[in-house]
Amino acid sequence: MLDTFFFYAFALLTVAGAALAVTMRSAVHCAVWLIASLLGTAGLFLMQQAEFLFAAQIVLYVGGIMVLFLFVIMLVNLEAAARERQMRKRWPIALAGVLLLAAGLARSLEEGIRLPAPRPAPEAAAGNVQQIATVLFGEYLLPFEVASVLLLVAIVGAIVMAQREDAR
Amino acid sequence: MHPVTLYHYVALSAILLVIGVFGVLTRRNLVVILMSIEIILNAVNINLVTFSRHYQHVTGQVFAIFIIAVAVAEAAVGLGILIALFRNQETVQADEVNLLKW
Amino acid sequence: MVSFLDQLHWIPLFPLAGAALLMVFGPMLEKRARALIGFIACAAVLLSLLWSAGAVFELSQSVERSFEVVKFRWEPGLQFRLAGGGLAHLRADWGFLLDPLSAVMILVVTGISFLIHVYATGYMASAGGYYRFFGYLNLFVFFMLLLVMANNYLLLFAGWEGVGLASYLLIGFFFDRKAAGDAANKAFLTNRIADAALILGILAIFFTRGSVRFLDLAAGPWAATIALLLLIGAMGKSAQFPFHVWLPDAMEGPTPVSALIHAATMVTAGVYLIARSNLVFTASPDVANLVALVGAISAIFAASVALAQDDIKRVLAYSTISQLGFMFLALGVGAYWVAIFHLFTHAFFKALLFLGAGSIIHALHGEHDLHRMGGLFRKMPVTHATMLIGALALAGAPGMAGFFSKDEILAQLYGTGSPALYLIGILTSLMTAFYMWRLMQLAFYAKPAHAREVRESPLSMTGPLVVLAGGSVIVGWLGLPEAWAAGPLFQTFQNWLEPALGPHQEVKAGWLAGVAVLVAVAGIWLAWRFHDRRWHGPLANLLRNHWYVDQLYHTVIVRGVAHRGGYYLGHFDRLVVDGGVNGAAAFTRGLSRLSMFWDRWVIDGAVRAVGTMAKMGSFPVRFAQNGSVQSYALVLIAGLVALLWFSFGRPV
Amino acid sequence: MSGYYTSADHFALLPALMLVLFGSAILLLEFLMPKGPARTRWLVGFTLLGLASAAIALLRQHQALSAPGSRIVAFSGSFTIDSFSLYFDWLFLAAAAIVTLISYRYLEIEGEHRAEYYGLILLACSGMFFLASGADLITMFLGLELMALSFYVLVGFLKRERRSNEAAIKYFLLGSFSSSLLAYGFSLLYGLSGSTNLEEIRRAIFTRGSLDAITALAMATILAGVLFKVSAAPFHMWAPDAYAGAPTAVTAYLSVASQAASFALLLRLFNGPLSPLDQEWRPLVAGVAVATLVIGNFAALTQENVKRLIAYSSVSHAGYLLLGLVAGNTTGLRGIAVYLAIYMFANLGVLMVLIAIRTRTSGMLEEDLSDLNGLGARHPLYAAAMLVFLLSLAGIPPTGGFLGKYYIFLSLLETGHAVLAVIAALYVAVSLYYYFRIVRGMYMTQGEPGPLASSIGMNVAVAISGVATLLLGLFPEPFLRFAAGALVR
Repeated sequence: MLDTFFFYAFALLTVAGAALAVTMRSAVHCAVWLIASLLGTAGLFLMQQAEFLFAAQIVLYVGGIMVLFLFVIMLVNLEAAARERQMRKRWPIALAGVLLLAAGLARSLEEGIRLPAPRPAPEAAAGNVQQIATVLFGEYLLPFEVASVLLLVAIVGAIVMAQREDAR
Repeated sequence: MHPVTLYHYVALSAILLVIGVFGVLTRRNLVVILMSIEIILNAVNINLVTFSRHYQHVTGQVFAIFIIAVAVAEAAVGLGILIALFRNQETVQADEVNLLKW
Repeated sequence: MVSFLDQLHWIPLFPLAGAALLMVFGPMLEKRARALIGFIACAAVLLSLLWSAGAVFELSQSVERSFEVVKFRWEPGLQFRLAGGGLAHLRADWGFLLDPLSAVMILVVTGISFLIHVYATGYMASAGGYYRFFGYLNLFVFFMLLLVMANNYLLLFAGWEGVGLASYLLIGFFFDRKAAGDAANKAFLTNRIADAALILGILAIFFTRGSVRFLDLAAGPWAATIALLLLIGAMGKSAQFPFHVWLPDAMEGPTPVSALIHAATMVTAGVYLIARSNLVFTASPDVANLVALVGAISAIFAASVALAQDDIKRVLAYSTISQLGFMFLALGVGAYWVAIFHLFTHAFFKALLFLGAGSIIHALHGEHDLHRMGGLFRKMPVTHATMLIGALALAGAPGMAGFFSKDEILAQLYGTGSPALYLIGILTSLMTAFYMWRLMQLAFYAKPAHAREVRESPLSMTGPLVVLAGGSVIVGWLGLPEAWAAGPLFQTFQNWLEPALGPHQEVKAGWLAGVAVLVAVAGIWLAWRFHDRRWHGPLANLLRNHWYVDQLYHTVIVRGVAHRGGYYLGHFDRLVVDGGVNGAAAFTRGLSRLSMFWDRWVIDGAVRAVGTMAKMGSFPVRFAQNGSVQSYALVLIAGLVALLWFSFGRPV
Repeated sequence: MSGYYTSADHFALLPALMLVLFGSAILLLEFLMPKGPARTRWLVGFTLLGLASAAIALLRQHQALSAPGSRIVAFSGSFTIDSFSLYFDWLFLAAAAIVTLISYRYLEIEGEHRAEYYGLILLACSGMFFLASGADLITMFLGLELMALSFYVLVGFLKRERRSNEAAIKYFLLGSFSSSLLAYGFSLLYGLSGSTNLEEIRRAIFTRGSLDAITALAMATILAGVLFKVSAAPFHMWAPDAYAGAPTAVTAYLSVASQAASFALLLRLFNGPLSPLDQEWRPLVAGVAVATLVIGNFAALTQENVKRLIAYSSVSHAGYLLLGLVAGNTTGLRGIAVYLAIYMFANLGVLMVLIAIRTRTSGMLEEDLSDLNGLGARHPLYAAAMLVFLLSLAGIPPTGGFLGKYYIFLSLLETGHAVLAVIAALYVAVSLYYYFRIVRGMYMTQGEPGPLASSIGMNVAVAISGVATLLLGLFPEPFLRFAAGALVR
């Protein structure tokens, strides 16, 4: 019962935060509501016993990405942009497209989701973090390394793009 | 109240996906469009964690970690491009960027 | 001793080497040793001609009348499942085939090419880009030889597209004239549509028979489909109705090019293709009838248009379409060897006529309008004499090459029992004789309509004319009906081709030749009588003005009429006196104008309309690309939604 | 549990590792080298060295896999080296090498000669390696992102150019949007099977049997994401803008290497996990392919900007390649492999000639058709090479382009898609029109003489591409044998 309550509470926070994040006028407000939405998601992760992801969500997403966003918002001085029109002129057409997509998603989900039964779980001897570590550095060692290269590219890319011309 | 099932989570994820797509399609502000893409990735993560719970292993969670890494990388590069654009054009409105067409 | 037959692949390699040499060293030679350029080009083709002659001679001495040389495997021989369910290895080689059919073709190609190369050294002497011209010309000869010597359809297709490319480059050679570039594009694109059918036909051959080798071809399944697709491909290259629109425009190219590519060799590739694939055509009578129909329409239609042309090269261009129509007629009624025979004789006299026309144009410094020539027969005796032979050959004067081949076609048409086709053939012959003699009259015998100093062309140009004129007289004697003159020499042609194209059937009706002669004489007489008449009257003027809205011709006509107005007024009485006969002539002219109207506005217009519509179709697609990134995202989502709903929609 | 880095893993990873190492090292190297013109030459040399060492490692893998059907499975099954991945890896390396050769003078002219450019070229190439060898959703997704992120930056590399900025932001937004949709599809695939391994997913979907609605959703989102990457209509709209705004050398890289890598992804997914659903996706892909042919060809007809024209022509080529997937049999897959390689050389060739005629004075990034006027007289050899490339793109024998189309058509006939074959053949005729607008400009129009930005690297690249395009058409047998093994196990 408590679970149900928390689910709906976090779900509400997630959805409402996301909805406000795409509709608020000021980009700063959008960012703040997105943070709220991400926090809600973090709560949902916690409810599903994904403690590591819960932490990662808060530290990486909320702490890292959103701060980056806020920095950029300040840098490009969006408050001037906030006084302009926020929606595209032809947004109703876009809305129609989105509704069709939503209808498609609803159609997909209305049949219910039939999943194969989980295999008998191995002894959950270790905690969530330890399990993740085992899988991450075992089965997914290669993706882990690729991710590091990916972040290298991101750093290089961000520097190349954001660097001022007179710096060199 | 119904008990919360996997279905609820997937439906929640689908709602977030729709919200994200809506944001991408309608907002003029490029930064907000970027945020909308983050919302879609968040929807993906909810899916992954939910299925991971169902199968009682952590593969999905590991996948979600990688999705977060990708989101970080995309945000960094995207914002970098945005700043370069802003320096040249003094705008972050999507529909004012239309030199290339036809 | 070198066996020419074993080293068959050298025949196309000589011109290729020539083209490569000219392309690489040409810019250097152009400044220092212009003569060397012409020499390299001619030598390359001459070597190829000698090699061909040697190979054909060896072939004639051997018992086996078909000889294949395979140099490289082109395709690796992958497994492939056929229509019938069997497995086959996809295979095509760089292989060359010499059999009686390709022997005739290579002799025509190398022989005529050599003469035209020699002629071009004189004709193009003062043109810029000399090395490019000969480089392209050698390249063309290479591709044409590839086309006729290939041992499989795929390699034939490579040559087929290659000649198209070379023709494109040569038509557009004088690119400072915008019309030249347009004509080049038009020729290539029109052909390309037909080529799409050809490649599908080749794929279908492979798909049903498991091989694209000519020697493996059998009637088999899908014969009608294959025959139809090949026919469409052939119609494009051989400029048959309604794909003919490119050929008259292709006359923008230099005249030697018109003679070589657009009269003697490339345009006959379609005839060659059908003759080569005769088994599938024989197996599908409906398509064979269609071939005859296409030929009949092209023959009579193009001949009627030629009646009223004022540009000397256009008369010859339409005449070419008409004669190719004759060849298709012969193919359609199953007389394959006759079609090849006519191809052979036609190559001589049509090349001759074009080169003669080129000689006149050269002498008159680029004048194409027949009404501005005249009186040349004294000033250009060699050109006149040879053109006269060519014209008589084309008109079908007895004893000339064209007479025998055309008469044979008419006989075959009669023999297969289709009086309509025979009648069309006769009518076309009449028109042919008329427009040819009209050309001769206007160019040589009419009063000079120019005040230029005219000189006979140099030996490099007249030499080939003489050789071709000789050919136009004698080559017809190689394919006589047995009823006229039996003897190994007189039936050389049909006997030679028998192993490749099957036994020939002779139509025994001696009076047919009489009719043909009568028709030819009638045509020439009519032309002699009425060549310079213009039909006057309100209706004619109205029609004329209406039909000549076309800008290109408008200026020519207006100037022409103003120039000759007084001359015609002086002859008014004669016009009245001859009113009755004149009416008939006027009717013919009207018909011709109508054909031309149809051609220029309806057929050509349709081609243009298709092009314009395609371009119009381009704009909506491009304007959807409106530059807004979110519109793109919206289209993307629309695509996703469509994919999603389509996948729901399928029965689960 | 083999969770550690074994020697087999090392052997499998080595080519990609080389690219990563050299790609990172070149970023550091920049600070160690003296400034001046010598530096730029060192950068090019170092990049080529990196590619060469990757090639050597790849060659060793090639030898190890000489037996037909053999493969190396590494990293707990998330990375596979087989003939498929080897084939694509060679393509990527060749493309990267040629792009490096043609970039030198271009970047000089633009004044953006920096080590990051070459680093990103190498890192993007390593991403393609992971993409082609990935046997696991996560590896493939990360490889895809690695490649895509590098390209976002490369497209915007001329950051003082508005067009380059714009191309980058558009490509980035649409690319990450479609990636997120793809990720959504991947999450569903994982949900439906409980695994990220392609083979296990295939089994799970196979046992599900019929297509239920949630599987349809997964299939549709993945289709949309992947079709975006291969620029198939209606997901193609990023391509013309990104191609037109990007530095031309990057356009070349994007149009061939990224396209090939995306096809590797497409084939891995649709012949792997989604193969049990082929009855469902085949008509969808067929529809998309026809739409792609129509839109690509029609939009190209009236283009005046050569890079946009090439972009639309690339879209239409994607249509042919998709038709090979629709046929889906051995011939079709071989056709795709052959087509991709031949298309690569021809398209690179066209764009490199465009770079060669670029001068410092021409200023804007715009490459008009009229810029090519009179090239036949200005530089006959470049013009002849361009002619060969265009003939190949138009599919005219005996250039290589003909063979690619020939295989695709044959595969369509073989699988009973005669109507599609006819449509495809007709569009070949249409495409000729716009390719020959370029030819006409070169050979039948008077142009202004001007200096050409040729360099040794450029001449080498033109020679390689030209000879490859011709040889692939004239004597394709060795190559076809090599390609034949690539896509069929």
